[in-house]
Amino acid sequence: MVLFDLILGLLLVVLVQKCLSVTDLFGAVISFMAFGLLMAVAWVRLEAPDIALAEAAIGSGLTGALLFSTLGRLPHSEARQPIASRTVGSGPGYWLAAGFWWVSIMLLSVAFFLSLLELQAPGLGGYLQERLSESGVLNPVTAVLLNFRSLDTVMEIAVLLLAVAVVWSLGTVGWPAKQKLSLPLLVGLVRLLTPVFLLVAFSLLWRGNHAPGGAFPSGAVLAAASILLLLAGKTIRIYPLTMFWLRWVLAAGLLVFVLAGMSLMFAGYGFLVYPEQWAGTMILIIEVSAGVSIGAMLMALYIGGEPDFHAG
Amino acid sequence: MTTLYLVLVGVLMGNIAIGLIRILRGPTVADRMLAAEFFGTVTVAIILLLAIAMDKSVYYDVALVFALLSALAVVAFVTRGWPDRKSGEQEDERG
Amino acid sequence: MADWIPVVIIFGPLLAAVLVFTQTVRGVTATLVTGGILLIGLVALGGEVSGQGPWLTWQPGGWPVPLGLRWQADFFSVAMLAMTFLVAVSGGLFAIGFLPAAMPSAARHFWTLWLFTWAAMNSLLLAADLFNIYVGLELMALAAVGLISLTRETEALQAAMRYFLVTLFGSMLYLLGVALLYGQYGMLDQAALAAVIEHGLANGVAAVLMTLGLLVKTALFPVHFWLPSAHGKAPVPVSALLSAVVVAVCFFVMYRLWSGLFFVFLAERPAMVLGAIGLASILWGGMQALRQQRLKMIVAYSTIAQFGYVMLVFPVFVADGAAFLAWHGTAMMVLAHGLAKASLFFAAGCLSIAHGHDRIRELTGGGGRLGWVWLAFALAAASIVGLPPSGGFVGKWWLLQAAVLGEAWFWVVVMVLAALLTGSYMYRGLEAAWRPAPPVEAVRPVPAIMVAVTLFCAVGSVAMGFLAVPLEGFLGRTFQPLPIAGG
Amino acid sequence: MTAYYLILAGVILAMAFHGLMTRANLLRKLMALNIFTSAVFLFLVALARMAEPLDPIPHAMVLTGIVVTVSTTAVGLVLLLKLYRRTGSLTLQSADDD
Amino acid sequence: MSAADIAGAALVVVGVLFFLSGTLGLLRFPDIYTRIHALTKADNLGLGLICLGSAVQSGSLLTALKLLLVWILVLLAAAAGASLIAQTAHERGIRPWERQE
Repeated sequence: MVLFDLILGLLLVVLVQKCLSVTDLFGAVISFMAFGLLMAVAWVRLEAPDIALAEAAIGSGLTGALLFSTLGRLPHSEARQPIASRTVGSGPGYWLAAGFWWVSIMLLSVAFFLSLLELQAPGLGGYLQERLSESGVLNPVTAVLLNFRSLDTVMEIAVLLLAVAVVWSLGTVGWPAKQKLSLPLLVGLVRLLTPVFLLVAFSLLWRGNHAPGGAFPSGAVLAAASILLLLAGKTIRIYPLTMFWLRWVLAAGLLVFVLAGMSLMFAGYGFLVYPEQWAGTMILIIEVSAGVSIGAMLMALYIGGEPDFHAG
Repeated sequence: MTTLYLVLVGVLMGNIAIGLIRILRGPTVADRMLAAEFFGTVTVAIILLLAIAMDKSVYYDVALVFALLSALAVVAFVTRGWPDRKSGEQEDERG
Repeated sequence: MADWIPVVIIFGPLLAAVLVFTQTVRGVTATLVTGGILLIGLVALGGEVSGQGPWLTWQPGGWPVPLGLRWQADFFSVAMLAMTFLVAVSGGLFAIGFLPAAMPSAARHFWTLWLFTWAAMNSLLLAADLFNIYVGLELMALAAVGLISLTRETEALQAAMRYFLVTLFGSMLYLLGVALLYGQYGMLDQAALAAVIEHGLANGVAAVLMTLGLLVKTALFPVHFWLPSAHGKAPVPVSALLSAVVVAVCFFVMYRLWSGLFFVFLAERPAMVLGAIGLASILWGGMQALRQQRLKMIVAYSTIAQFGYVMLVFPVFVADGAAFLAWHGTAMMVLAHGLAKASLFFAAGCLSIAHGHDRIRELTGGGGRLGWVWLAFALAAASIVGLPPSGGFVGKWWLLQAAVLGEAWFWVVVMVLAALLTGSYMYRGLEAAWRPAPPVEAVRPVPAIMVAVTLFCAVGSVAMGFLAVPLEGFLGRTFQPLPIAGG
Repeated sequence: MTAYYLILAGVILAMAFHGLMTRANLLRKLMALNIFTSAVFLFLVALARMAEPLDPIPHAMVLTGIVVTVSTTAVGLVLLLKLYRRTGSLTLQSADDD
Repeated sequence: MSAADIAGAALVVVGVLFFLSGTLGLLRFPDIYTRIHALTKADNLGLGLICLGSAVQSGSLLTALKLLLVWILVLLAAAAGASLIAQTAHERGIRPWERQE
């Protein structure tokens, strides 16, 4: 097992070094995606199946597609570009500041590595095992995400919705995007794969309560399915009415979560305090709505702008 | 038994290291993409072997999601990621 | 305790933002309605805090601390929530007049991002869990990036990109520190950790990393370069919110850490380092402000200088003088600075609408409505510099008293020097007011609501000086050890 | 033995920090920031594995972090494209406060 | 070490060997079209045998079917990807390698 760790660690370090220093931008992006893949292997090695699922769906799938659509719009991404930035300043002031910075960072990193020896890592695993039965779900990570620390998940879905709002504020995108080259094979492939995508997405969503899965990997797989449909040119035409529904689907996950929490508060249990007998079903409802709206939000992030249906 | 699988995983990781050379040397962008697709498949294989070595059947689902997503990366590259100089770059969005 | 108060304060603006995003409610009405609801929540919170002792805690999700999360509020957080409320509502009112004049195209997206920022700030002011603070910092940072890049001009986009990279790096440093602490004690709650933490290398490195991350976000000396361009180039109500409150909330989080979790480490050496950072920020911010040609850039650099001044509280507190006085001075100064800074940016906005630019050399004197704008600018500048009747003076005076009592003479000299420096660059902005009034047709009319809001914030900042005695009583028990959470 | 992963995370942190500071290209800076984030998450999950029994709290934290990171990266990429459309370059000119 | 284990292990070892051939092909072949051939070998047979080996080894039918699905999906992705890349490469004017006499 030690040999495996060493090789994995070496490969990760080499990929990071390649990603940051290979002259060609495209090679850097590919090294970054390979780094994502190997990180998923590291999550599997460290027995974190939920994170491996999320990394697989979001890390290598979605981030890769995002990077490619960005690179596609930068024509000279293959050209050799200067790597290091030219030194900004000159004269004693700059070197004094640079020297001060260099020394302080070295000290901090040495202290950081020394402090690693002290960490006892007590962890809350045992404490959580006792209370898991009261949480209404069997999978400990889902229990933490949706019951014990549910406030973090609410704010995280808010971050995702805010990211969509910021991307939409930055500009509009012609919809549906004109397809540059016709690929009949791609349409066939997509027709075959889409049912499997939907099957896997909803199976991940359903078993989130008792096994690794849940709202985030299933949302990411849904987003991947819709991106494939978009790339194959199979996109629906958007009218003002669909735009209205699109905004509500995007906001559904956050709204359901917050309104459920508030209704519990008004019912007297307290904000986001699930009563014992309904905990399972409420968590399932929240997870399904969150999964679907996360899929829609990640798709909106991939499109990279507010769909402008006048252009269609 | 698990040591055999771990040795095999080590060999597969060696494949990734060799594949890395193609990323650096690959003259065209498509070669680099081939190497990336190769990494995807090798990762699925590594996760399968780890699933056997650590005998946890949950990792088969991770491999399944990886297999699904490897198609997305290639398609995204071919349709959007390949910078195309001849036909120029249409302005498909109004900033 | 009333469980609904923090829920209303945090999820009020969040739900309003979602409603504005789904276009069911117009932005302006959503902001005003949220303001009304939050006013009720704040009054109730103030009553509860003054009624039931310094610390209030709530547990969303109902689980005891090491497993669940906790909200906490004391006097300082109530005062900060009130200041955030004032700046957010006045910024909203200002935007009603400013948006159609300056950037009609982006008005559609402004309100969603504005309400998201407000929700993020409120959640940070009430959060007691270290990881919850991380998610709150990310929410606030992303909303601020959206607000800065709203005008889509090249300068604004570059400022937004620079801010994006720097502030996310700061959040990551903060998260690394939190990971170290979790690795050491397996807990994420401030109070629970404060009871257990003791000297050690891992805790020291965690303290340095978390403080460095927050320093990056408060834009103090070593890592300040992003702020002038971000605050200077952003639309006016945005730079008012960013300078007055977003930076203050980051300082508030650092204040929470150093007065609770890392209070054990607040010995001689770390306090001196923090004081040195403050001193360097004062000097650098002041020098740069003297060189600026544009009014908004002067006001942006003064933010760096003022928060450098506020950092002086750590060495003064360690100098075993009147410790409580130092904390009250800091709290008062941050509050007064918030309102005054908002008013300065609003005034700069009115002037840039009137003249079409804000280069000091070509600004004209106060005539007609511009007279009121310059009056507000003068009042706010007085509060920033710390002239006697204003809130800023009371904060700085208390800090100076604490320094004198603690015989920290070096820091007394520094404070006096800082006051002089602030006075000089504020006057540079002000001297344009004495120029002759402009011919009527040369100046575009400034909407009345903008002038009213500018004046309101300036008067508010000065009025805090007159309310010093009751506020001192209200803040009196600010500095209490954190509540030992149950469970 | 998982303590080895803490050291690995530290090495990747150092490399990502160096890359973030020295690379001028904005896309590389974004990737360096993502690698820095992945290293912090590796640090957290290694801690989770070192604890006896396996501690799922860092797993939930990292899951939240991954979603936050993908949303910030998406915003960063759109901002980068807008900047490229306006200035034609992928680097930030030095702060030109006039 | 039951028979299934040994059979599974043998299949997996052969699978890994095919991966090796795929890597060498990816490295040694002169142009993109030939490299695609090498790559699909690694995908179809390499992964196929590993899936088969682990299916035999795991013993439960559900896992075997899931592994079959994994294999089919990777096959689909590799085949479609290979022809897509080849087609677009051809359109982009990448000429196949000829042996210079």
